[in-house]
Amino acid sequence: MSPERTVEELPQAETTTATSEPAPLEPAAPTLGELVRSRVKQIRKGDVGSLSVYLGLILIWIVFQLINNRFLSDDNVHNLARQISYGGVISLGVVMVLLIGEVDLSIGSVCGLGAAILAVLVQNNGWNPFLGIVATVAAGGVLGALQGFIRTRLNVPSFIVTLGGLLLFLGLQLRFLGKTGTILFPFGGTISQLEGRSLAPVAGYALATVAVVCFLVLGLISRRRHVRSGVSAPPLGLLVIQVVGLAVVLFVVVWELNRAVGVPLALIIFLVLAVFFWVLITQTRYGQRVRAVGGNAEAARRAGINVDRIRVSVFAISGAMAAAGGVLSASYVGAASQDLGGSTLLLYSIAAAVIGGTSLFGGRGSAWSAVIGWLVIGSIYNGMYLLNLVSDLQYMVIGAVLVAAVIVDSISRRRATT
Amino acid sequence: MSPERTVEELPQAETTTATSEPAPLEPAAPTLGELVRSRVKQIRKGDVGSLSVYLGLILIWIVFQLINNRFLSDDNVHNLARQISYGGVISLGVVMVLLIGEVDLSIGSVCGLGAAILAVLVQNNGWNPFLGIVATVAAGGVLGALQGFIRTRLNVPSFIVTLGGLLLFLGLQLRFLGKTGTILFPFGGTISQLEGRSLAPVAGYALATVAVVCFLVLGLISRRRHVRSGVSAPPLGLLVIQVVGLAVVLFVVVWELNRAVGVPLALIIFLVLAVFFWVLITQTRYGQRVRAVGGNAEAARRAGINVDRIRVSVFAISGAMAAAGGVLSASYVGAASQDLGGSTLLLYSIAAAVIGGTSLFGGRGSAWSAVIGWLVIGSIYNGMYLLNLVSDLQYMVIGAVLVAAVIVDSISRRRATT
Amino acid sequence: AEVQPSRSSEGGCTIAFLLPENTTPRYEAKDHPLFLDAVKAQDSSCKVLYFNAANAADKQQQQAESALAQGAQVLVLDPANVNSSAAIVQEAKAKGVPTVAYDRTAGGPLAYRTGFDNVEVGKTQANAMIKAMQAAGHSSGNIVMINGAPDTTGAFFKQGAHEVFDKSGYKIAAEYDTDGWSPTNATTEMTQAVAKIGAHDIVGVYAANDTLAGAAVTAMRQANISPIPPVTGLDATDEGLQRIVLGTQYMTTYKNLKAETNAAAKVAILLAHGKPVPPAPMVKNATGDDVPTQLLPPIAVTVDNIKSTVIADGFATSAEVCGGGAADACARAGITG
Amino acid sequence: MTTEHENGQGRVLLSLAHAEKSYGAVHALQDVAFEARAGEIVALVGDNGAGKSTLIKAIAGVSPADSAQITFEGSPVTVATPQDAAKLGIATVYQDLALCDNLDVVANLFLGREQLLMGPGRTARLLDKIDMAKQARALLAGLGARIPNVLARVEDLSGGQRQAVAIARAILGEPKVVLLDEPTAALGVAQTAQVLQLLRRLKARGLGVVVISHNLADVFAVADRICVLRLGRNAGEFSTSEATHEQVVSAITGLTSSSDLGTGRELHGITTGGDLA
Amino acid sequence: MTTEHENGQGRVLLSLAHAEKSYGAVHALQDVAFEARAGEIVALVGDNGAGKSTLIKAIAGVSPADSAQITFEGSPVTVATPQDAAKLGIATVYQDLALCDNLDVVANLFLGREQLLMGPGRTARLLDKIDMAKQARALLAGLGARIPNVLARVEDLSGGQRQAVAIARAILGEPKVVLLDEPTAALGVAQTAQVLQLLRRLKARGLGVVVISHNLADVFAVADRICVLRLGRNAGEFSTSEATHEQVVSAITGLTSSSDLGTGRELHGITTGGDLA
Ligand SMILES: Nc1ncnc2c1ncn2[C@@H]1O[C@H](COP(=O)(O)OP(=O)(O)OP(=O)(O)O)[C@@H](O)[C@H]1O
Ligand SMILES: Nc1ncnc2c1ncn2[C@@H]1O[C@H](COP(=O)(O)OP(=O)(O)OP(=O)(O)O)[C@@H](O)[C@H]1O
Ligand SMILES: [Mg+2]
Ligand SMILES: [Mg+2]
Repeated sequence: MSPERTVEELPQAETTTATSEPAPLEPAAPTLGELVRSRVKQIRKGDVGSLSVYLGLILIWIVFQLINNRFLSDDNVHNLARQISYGGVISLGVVMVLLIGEVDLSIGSVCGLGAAILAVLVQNNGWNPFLGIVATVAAGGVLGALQGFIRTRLNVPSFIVTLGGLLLFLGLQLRFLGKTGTILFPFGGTISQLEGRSLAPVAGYALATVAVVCFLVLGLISRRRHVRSGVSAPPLGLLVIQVVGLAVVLFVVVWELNRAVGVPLALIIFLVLAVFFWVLITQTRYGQRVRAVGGNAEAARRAGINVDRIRVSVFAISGAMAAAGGVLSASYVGAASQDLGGSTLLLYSIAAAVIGGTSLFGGRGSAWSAVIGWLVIGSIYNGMYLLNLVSDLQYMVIGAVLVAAVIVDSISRRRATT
Repeated sequence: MSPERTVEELPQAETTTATSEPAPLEPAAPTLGELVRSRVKQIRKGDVGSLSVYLGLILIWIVFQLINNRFLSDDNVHNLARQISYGGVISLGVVMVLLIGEVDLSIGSVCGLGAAILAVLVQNNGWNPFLGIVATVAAGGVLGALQGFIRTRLNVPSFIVTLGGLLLFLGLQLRFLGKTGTILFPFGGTISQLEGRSLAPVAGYALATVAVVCFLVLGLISRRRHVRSGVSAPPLGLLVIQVVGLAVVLFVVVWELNRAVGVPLALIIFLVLAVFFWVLITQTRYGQRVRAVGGNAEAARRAGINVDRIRVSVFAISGAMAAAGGVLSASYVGAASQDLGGSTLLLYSIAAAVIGGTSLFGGRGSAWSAVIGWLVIGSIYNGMYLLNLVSDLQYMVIGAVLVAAVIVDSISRRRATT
Repeated sequence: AEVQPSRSSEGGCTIAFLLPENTTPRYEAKDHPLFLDAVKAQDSSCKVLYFNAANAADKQQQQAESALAQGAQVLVLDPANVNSSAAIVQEAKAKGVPTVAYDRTAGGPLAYRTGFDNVEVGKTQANAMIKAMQAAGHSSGNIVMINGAPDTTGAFFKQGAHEVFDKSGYKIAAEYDTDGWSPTNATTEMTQAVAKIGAHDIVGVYAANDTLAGAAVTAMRQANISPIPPVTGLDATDEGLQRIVLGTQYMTTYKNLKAETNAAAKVAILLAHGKPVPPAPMVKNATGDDVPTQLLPPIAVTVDNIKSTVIADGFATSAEVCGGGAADACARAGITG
Repeated sequence: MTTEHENGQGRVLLSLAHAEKSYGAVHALQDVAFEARAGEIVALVGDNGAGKSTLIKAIAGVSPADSAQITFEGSPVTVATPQDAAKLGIATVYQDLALCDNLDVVANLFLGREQLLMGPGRTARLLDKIDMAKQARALLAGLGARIPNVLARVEDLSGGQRQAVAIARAILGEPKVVLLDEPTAALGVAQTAQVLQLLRRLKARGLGVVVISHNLADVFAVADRICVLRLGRNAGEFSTSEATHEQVVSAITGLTSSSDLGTGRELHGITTGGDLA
Repeated sequence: MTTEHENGQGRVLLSLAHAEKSYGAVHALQDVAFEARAGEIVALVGDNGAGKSTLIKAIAGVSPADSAQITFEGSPVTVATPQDAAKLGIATVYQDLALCDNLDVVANLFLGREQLLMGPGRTARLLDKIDMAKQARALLAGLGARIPNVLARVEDLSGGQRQAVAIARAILGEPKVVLLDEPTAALGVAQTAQVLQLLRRLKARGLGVVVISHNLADVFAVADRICVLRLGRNAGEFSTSEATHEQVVSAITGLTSSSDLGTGRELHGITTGGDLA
């Protein structure tokens, strides 16, 4: 009896296979067409934000423009840019939290508390505004980290910890704002001028140019490294299309905003942060580990990743972004008030990320989902104001349009796959 | 070469094993001690609600009673019973939704809308109150089913669908309530007398007796079936302990409430529904399938379960329970008003289920978590109002106590395992 | 920008009417239609852009921006947040659009203000309540305060009421701020106040408006308190007036909204046409700007003067007040028949 | 043991032709044909990624083929959902087992065909947990599975215990055709033998049995017929009694003669990869 | 192939004594002792639920034993977390693979020891995706794994492809001891052979190799020593060159002599279970 024989004979046969018929480890460098197809497929899986939610967005724009032709006017686009920016910044933090499969209900409160802290520091205690902003964002980060700490060390569900945070920080916000409930940032002061300050038209174009050139150069460098390493590079055609597409979008947006007053600082902050988070999530070690924790926390732990540290850091980021959103919204309203950052902002900030394609269950999401998601929500809201509806109709229309926009997305996805 | 030999020889060896040394398929009938230990372990896993959250609850009670000795007075316990009941009914629906791993943000709005529908039917259109209640609950079920339908058919994340629902139903609520924003249920009418109506003292004791006897009889029947089937039955001692425990709790509660006005109908409705859902989830085919969908939807699908139908039905249940909660809260306030059922009620209804041990990620949860969770939240709120704190402190204390209660739970769990 | 809000090029005028919230019935039920009527009556060529901020300051700011983008020539603003409204006023001014503060005051360089003195409203309520308590033979005892939302006018009412109560000899045994003016919360607040103080030891209840008063009354009736101690209110809602007739609420505070909307519409139309506003006394607002201010007096309404105030003004009809089982009581009070 | 031939053995129960399936760029099944006969064990073998699981899932209705002609007991059918397959009498053990980790062993075994109490309990759709537990014990004992407690949650079981549960699940429903995707991969020696024995019994009862395995020894031990897939295509079919081990290996790997053997570099990635030198 | 003996072969690398572990009522490890030596392949065998995976997880720090004395290279150590194990140079292939389904193959391979770009990219902790992809290709080719695209997500891979990724992951980090829990369970014939070959190479390089397998043929083919667990206890240790197949089977099943064989009812559950009659 020698059962092991069977096995013994096989190795040679098989190792030969590996040489004589090389395993198709990587197909030959894909063509442009193939790449576009597979990217589209990937996007559809909710990876880089849903492609077809753009369809819903464009539909919303067309409908509102038909109803009121001021909708796409330069002034209103300028308004829209400012209106989505503070929520957008908050949603960037939400994307990170959702990536690790957790939830942060405190962001609305941290936003409001951030505004209050800024007001107390700058208005009541005469701090330098920029120092105040840094301190506020740092405070947000600390509060977030604290919640993350409780979440991980005491193993309390994040829903409960951050619900507690929501209430606690709301209380602090009220307390900081004192009896009057509001601290004003004087009109014309640094803070109230911050988010609405617009770039000079030339500066806007210059910035867009820099962005496009950076993208092109980095793309070329990556190509060269691919080629050098013998790893099949994406086709040059794709890069060209991407660069041209980016350039067209950026310049049209800048042109439209320049027709009003110029590109508002709020939008620039939001977009720069979005790019930062995109790089963080997709290109850095940290981002990869964050996604790993969201995908399979146990596997990440077994791979030697300090899962708790990742979680705490993500909650810190979420808190910091919420506080940053608070700074921007305080600047937008010109005051820190009790009603800043409530449950509506909370729900919309999460909804934006989800609409943009980030999964609520961890591991899948993109920084762009914050941008596209807030474009959808912001456009619906902004368009609603052009309709002058009474409250009840307002709610109904927003709810219906929201669901409709996501259904358009879902249906177009289904059509493409069947 | 006959590699199959090796395998061929084994069967006999092994089948023998199965006889000569029977596989320990089921350990001998467990003793009472073993059972208690394993039940404790199971409970700790968040299955039947967290045992040690009771610890947190008792702590809360002690603290509030020390601060204000009216806290555990008969009148205030009566208040508490009524204050937790409408939210509790809503949370029962939440438990079902969480069990299948979804979320329903519309419950707050459906609650408010339910009150509005009831008011329109009964006050404005003169319907029979009980017919009106049935119609309201049915309407809630239809709205929930509709959302479930969109969720499953169009594959839109439930967060977005139900956020849309939240807004849409809020709009409908405002619309139904008309310009004045409130429709009163005249004091002394059927609706406003409903939830606060108290059972006669004797009836309260009678009800408690019936409950205990039912529990005992069913327990004995189950034991007999175990014995007949040759399946090891839980020890008789356990049943005795359970029956005595249940009897003590029920009679103390009834006695305390009878010292006030009697057991309020709201509490009876809530507890009867909780028992109903407990049976539904743990003892019926439907409940088992619901848990299967939450545990592994793909496995459930492969087992031939109509996953979509389960999902739609669960959303319908959630909607119906939210509307039922709306009926109770309308009765509590004596009016259907615009503020009934907002985002606070939404967050607390979900939080209660989570505090009670239901997982946000599907598959694990119990109807009792709604009861214990609302006891925690309701006690905090009730105590806060007795302390009469200003708003900002109120929020801070509630947030802190909430987190502290859950941390007590978590720490006691950890101590027990290490 | 292609379409600047141009003052004279269009024939008509565009007025933006920005209201703060939708929980209190008065705004969408009374202010909105009354203002539309007033504008229509005074200059039918004017278009009104209507907004409701649902209690959110940033939302109101977005609405104001939207109004400006739609070419509004004047903003009539009832601020969601009294203090932070300065940003809206300033942004509008920067675009050459004047702002009229309506009902509540606002910050920033306002062109005009019409409304009520809200601290005075609180004093009116408190004084009326003390009068009733004394009439019932209680010159001291426990009172409960159910205030409105602290970040709205509720703060001013509370301030005014406290100025009276604090030196009155009554003990404020329980006091709550009610976020969002929520009657649901108010019900629980009153329930807990009863649990705290005891059902028979409450001599009066200050409720900041009629909605809260209704909730307080419900809670007391469910606790089997009888007779109901004096309860205050505001806004002269139909339900409130009915309770006054039935005797479960002592008073409500009546703001003559018709007069208020008429005044606001008049000023807005003048400003929209680039004409000067009528003279009014200058008052400094929170940001220190001098604002021509026209304040109307609040009126305490009890069962004795319902007929001569709200009904006489056409603010409510006797049919509305006396519906739903209040007919007999109305007849007894001399409101009908 | 002897193979009996009774009730219509050899009759084609299930056949599949021209099956096609793509996952994006990966063409997982290309014009695949396959047959299962009553009273016969057919083994489906092939390299990793050859498309075996894809084929099984297509037959089971879990992820239907892009196109395929399926006939069952002679008549053409469509199998678009797992319910369709269940109605036809096709039961499947999946490679990923497809168990609900949060439920206990009994619940997993009876999922989708739960037993109800008699009398009023049936009307209320109450589960007969006691009877199911009893049956579950007997069933698992028959597979020689070492499962300490049938009320344990599946997530607490060892790999082999889980696999035993999945197999027991499949044979519970009185199927006509059983598909098993690597059913013994995680099983112990004894349990494997027991499962192979089970397959023979199923065959003897006239069922069609399809089994995927990488263990050629097992395959030769139980199968009557071997069907080979390679890179998503049919790559040969053998009768176990006639074929040799080597022929099957050749078909799996795509090397047609044994003269190619024994020349290649060994493990070239290991010897050349810098990290592993 | 010949086994070379160089750098300190036979030296005890890792030893574990008096290991205890309970899951509630289940006593999964009871006073278990175990050793891994440099340049030696030791097989860990036992029935389903015998505690093999539990033992591996205890050594890997994934779920530490309730109590145990572990020594590594002669000095006592505590392994409380996976990081501890990684620092000592212990790499593990888990039975459930422990891969992140949402990440691509490259990311999974390098998880926890990602390679960074040079220069400013390193400061910014940017990943060197291109280089990692290149290495991944080489590594997987060396295992003969058939993975169409190293940038595919792991969730889209077949069972065997996933297992190949898990194995590649373990050998990437230059470990001193490799623990493999049923590494070939889902692998094809060719890939299995390749992995067995890999184990021999690891041994030749002086690593300690611990492999769990239910396939005694494979075990006898590669292992130097066989360590048997039964019901959570040590149940014998054999040198492969001296032991017979039957002895090992006896140890696994707990039947000490072969005279017990061949008498029992076959598959009593199947023959008695009503549903299966
Ligand atoms: N959901 C999916 N998405 C994309 N590709 C897939 C998917 N499922 C399988 N594939 C691919 O299809 C091919 C066939 O996979 P399949 O699972 O059928 O292989 P298999 O023969 O069962 O292999 P193994 O023996 O390893 O289990 C593989 O290349 C695999 O990567
Ligand atoms: N997390 C857990 N909770 C409770 N019991 C567990 C847990 N993990 C394992 N067990 C039990 O411990 C025992 C040993 O399990 P283990 O996974 O070590 O077995 P194994 O030898 O690896 O078996 P297999 O060959 O089937 O993989 C089994 O009875 C199992 O049911
Ligand atoms: Mg497979
Ligand atoms: Mg194992």
